[in-house]
Amino acid sequence: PMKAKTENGNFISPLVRTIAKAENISNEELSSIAGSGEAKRITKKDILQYIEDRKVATPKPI
Amino acid sequence: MTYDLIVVGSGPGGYVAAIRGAQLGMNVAVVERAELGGICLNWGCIPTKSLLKSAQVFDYMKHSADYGIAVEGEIKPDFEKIVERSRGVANKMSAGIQYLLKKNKVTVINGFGKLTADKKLEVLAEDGSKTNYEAKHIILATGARSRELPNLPQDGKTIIGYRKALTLEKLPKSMIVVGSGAIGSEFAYFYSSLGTQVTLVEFMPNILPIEDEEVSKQMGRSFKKNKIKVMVNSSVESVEGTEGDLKVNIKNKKGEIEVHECEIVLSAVGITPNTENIGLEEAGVVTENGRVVVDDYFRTNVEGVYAIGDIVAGPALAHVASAEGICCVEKIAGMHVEPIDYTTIPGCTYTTPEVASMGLTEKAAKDAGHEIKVGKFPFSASGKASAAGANEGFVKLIFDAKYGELLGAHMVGANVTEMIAELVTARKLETTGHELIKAIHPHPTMSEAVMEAAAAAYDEVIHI
Amino acid sequence: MTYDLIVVGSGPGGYVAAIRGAQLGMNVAVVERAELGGICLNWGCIPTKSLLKSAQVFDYMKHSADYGIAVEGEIKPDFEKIVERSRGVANKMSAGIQYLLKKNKVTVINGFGKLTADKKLEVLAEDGSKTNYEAKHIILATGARSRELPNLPQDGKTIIGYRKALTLEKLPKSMIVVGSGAIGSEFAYFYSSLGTQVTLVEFMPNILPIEDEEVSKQMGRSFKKNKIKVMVNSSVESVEGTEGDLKVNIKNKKGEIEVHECEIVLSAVGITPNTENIGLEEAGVVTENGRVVVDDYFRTNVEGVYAIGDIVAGPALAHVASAEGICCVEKIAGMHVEPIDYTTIPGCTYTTPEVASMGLTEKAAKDAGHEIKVGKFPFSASGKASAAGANEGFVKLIFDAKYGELLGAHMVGANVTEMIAELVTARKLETTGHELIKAIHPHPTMSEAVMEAAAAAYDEVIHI
Ligand SMILES: Cc1cc2nc3c(=O)[nH]c(=O)nc-3n(C[C@H](O)[C@H](O)[C@H](O)COP(=O)(O)OP(=O)(O)OC[C@H]3O[C@@H](n4cnc5c(N)ncnc54)[C@H](O)[C@@H]3O)c2cc1C
Ligand SMILES: Cc1cc2nc3c(=O)[nH]c(=O)nc-3n(C[C@H](O)[C@H](O)[C@H](O)COP(=O)(O)OP(=O)(O)OC[C@H]3O[C@@H](n4cnc5c(N)ncnc54)[C@H](O)[C@@H]3O)c2cc1C
Repeated sequence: PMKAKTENGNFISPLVRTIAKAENISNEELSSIAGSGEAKRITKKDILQYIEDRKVATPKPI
Repeated sequence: MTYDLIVVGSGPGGYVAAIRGAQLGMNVAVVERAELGGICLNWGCIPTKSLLKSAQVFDYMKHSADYGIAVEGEIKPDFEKIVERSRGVANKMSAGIQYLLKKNKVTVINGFGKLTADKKLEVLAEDGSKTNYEAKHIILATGARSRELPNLPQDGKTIIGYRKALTLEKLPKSMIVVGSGAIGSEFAYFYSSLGTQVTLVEFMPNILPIEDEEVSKQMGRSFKKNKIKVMVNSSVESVEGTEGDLKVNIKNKKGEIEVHECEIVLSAVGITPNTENIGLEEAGVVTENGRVVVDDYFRTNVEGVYAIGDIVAGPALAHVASAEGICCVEKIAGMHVEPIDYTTIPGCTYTTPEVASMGLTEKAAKDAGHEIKVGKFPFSASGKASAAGANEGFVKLIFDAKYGELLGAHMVGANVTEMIAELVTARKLETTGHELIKAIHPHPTMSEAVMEAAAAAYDEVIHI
Repeated sequence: MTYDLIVVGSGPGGYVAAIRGAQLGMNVAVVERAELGGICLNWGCIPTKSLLKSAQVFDYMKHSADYGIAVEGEIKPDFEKIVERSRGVANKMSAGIQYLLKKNKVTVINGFGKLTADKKLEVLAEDGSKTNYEAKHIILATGARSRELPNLPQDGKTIIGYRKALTLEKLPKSMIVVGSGAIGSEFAYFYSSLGTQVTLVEFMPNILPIEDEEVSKQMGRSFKKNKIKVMVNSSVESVEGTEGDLKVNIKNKKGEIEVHECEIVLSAVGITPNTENIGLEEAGVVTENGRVVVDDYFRTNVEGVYAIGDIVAGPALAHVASAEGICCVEKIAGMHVEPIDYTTIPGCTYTTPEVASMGLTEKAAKDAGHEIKVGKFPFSASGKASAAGANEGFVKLIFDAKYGELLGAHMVGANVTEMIAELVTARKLETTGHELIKAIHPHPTMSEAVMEAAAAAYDEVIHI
């Protein structure tokens, strides 16, 4: 199960945790997200942005 | 004189910004033309809640036999004393602000503040003298006043606004309240509870029209039980007659004109921001729809000039004004500041039963395209509510079906204005439904209904 | 008969476990020897809160002049009616449990349940007949009863326990309450409020001894103001005399014996788990200090046998029993279950003012080696408290200095039993001080004191 902290020690809210699980984002990936919240907390906004960026970075093969 | 920060207006926006500024090491002045503490402390939140407390105590007394307490003889609300108490509480709070400002070494400048073309602040004192002040940063926090409709001109005798409604000399026999927002509803409940025959007229299809429809409907029923006559889809067209003997023409929901008689009309149709004569034009500050335009950190288009509270867009609430003041000042001080998330702002109506809410209504959530899960728990199923004899109302929670995000909370009942804080903090901490279900709420409390409502959304509710 | 799950005892542990089991598809029976709903609904949480509500209403009436309400003539609490109301509420709630169990298709078996050596359940009915039942899983939830000390034998007339204190025939003129935990304190307040001369005797140096010391001290002051005589560091040595005319020998804090006269003594010195004659020995279930030993998921050493609520270690509270029941059953059903975090459990005392707390006291936090930040906000500085005339008390929050973790919350005041839920949920969501400060609490409410207390811990408090 996912922990309440990323590997580099940043807090992940329950909502971010749920989104990560639903969208198959690993703990490793989470650690790479720059949190915009207090004390670099990863917020819903940050993870949704990450998912958006990921889509752009890996376009579906035609 | 030169300051780091001058705040114009000492309401919950202004005085809080000033104190926070002083805490952060700024040299701060506040300009105020009237009482310290603004509308909130003197003519708004605090004196109304004081009146409402008297009404609540009176309600308990009316029903004391239900609790096994007998009264021999009559129970009489003394309207003059109730108003006097309310004024006393307001004055005490205002004096408290004076103390806090002094303690934080904030200079208080009495007078009417106005921006000048060169971004100074000109203060017109009561004696007619004018003084110019300079500051690196000027925050405008001049608040708002009761909105006047052309057909409801407030003369303080036949048609009155909020202020007069707080200080009537005697209890009117009958009153028509126009507008059923939080303020109109609170006055309607207060006067009705003391014995005034109240008619509440609302233009929209439901009272408390910004609330979730189920909340509005419940309050409509509660008000009717409380002998308030509620007219929705209706509007007051005109008022005729003389003081104490008015004929009010109301267009009812069928579009017909009904003539209602009453002693006094309270116009509670919203507010008008105080943006006149404060030098916005001179300094070139941009407004839109009568409100000062600001960015996420309350900066206007003019560098060094900021605006917060009731004169900017957003809900006109004291806690919003204070939060905006703190956000604005912390940003000025160079701190890392997150913008205010307006989807977590709670709104309360301190009637009996109380109303409290945060975030999206069911309709708004659907309109915004969310697929939602809704959980509702009625206080009729709550042990504490039964023990307290307060079974009216419910907690309704709205979650996004996809990830379980808490989108909205809507409550009616005793103490819900204290209970909403849990949901505000929970949303701030990005809860999902799961954590609310698993947070062990104390038994027996009204707050258990929050846990149960969340459980209801996920088909895990125990007590219904 | 064979079930998936049999629950012995229908208190808040048992009936909740049964309903959750049924929701998860199990075929469930509950065995109960007395009233459905257990102590909590019939002889604990609910009837006490009902009595206390009457006392609160009476308190309002005593002070109604402060709120501008005049009463001509006498205000008389009708003790019989107050007790009758309390019984009515309890009976209604108990009937509600019957409805819920039926709705969830849970079988109710009346009688005394006992484990057998071969892990069946033998039920002894009132008519003396015995029936054996089988189940894959048996949860013991037999609860507890008032603890009897050798020198305070309860005869229901001179020395009484909780049950009798809920159903006295008439209001005693004087009462000595032994033990000042939540239950003793609630009864002391209730009887004192109605006019009984109450002496509260506590063995420890402070009343409400498990609370934070500042809470205990505040409650000591409040009780004295409320005319309760409080004796700490004292113990009742013996009781002499006859019904209605007792001489009670109390060893006071100097070690001297004082003789106090009173009509009745209430012994409120804790509880004794109901672990006798339920077949623990026969089935080989291990106990320790009179409580059944269980693991994180409430499994005893015997496979298929579980125990929850007042018969296991941990705080003897209804919401704990319910949470344990749900946790136990969800684990049985194979769900992913997090063990209960006992550091988030709230505890409440429903006196006036109320007390609510969660987590570590200041002393416990220090003793555990935490470096802490403490923030306190008094209700004397709260606008809502002033408007409500409820300025007594405070909110005190304890944070770990290192990462800002919320370690404890301690409150005294009106409505704090509703306010503690915010802190429970916040801790569950792993808040730090920062989020509590930035969560926009509605104005004017008592709950703003939570935000302010957090701000006080970080030197950002506005209103003191
Ligand atoms: C009857 C009533 C009940 C209410 N109840 C609640 C409630 O329960 N909860 C809630 O959140 N909100 C409530 N509100 C709304 C709340 O009062 C306002 O949202 C809040 O006061 C806005 O704060 P502010 O600082 O923007 O302005 P204000 O409180 O309006 O303060 C503005 C101050 O600026 C001063 N001022 C204006 N112009 C100048 C000038 N040019 N120079 C110097 N001084 C100036 C004014 O005299 C005033 O003191 C209520 C309002 C009313 C009318
Ligand atoms: C006066 C008083 C006030 C209280 N106030 C509060 C409060 O405000 N908040 C709070 O959280 N807690 C309060 N408590 C504590 C709370 O009541 C208990 O913690 C709670 O009831 C424990 O629940 P339980 O399910 O473990 O057991 P119980 O509620 O004790 O239920 C056990 C049930 O099992 C039945 N039983 C026992 N043995 C057998 C058997 N062998 N066969 C069949 N049936 C059996 C009993 O008849 C009983 O119905 C109060 C307690 C008292 C006495």
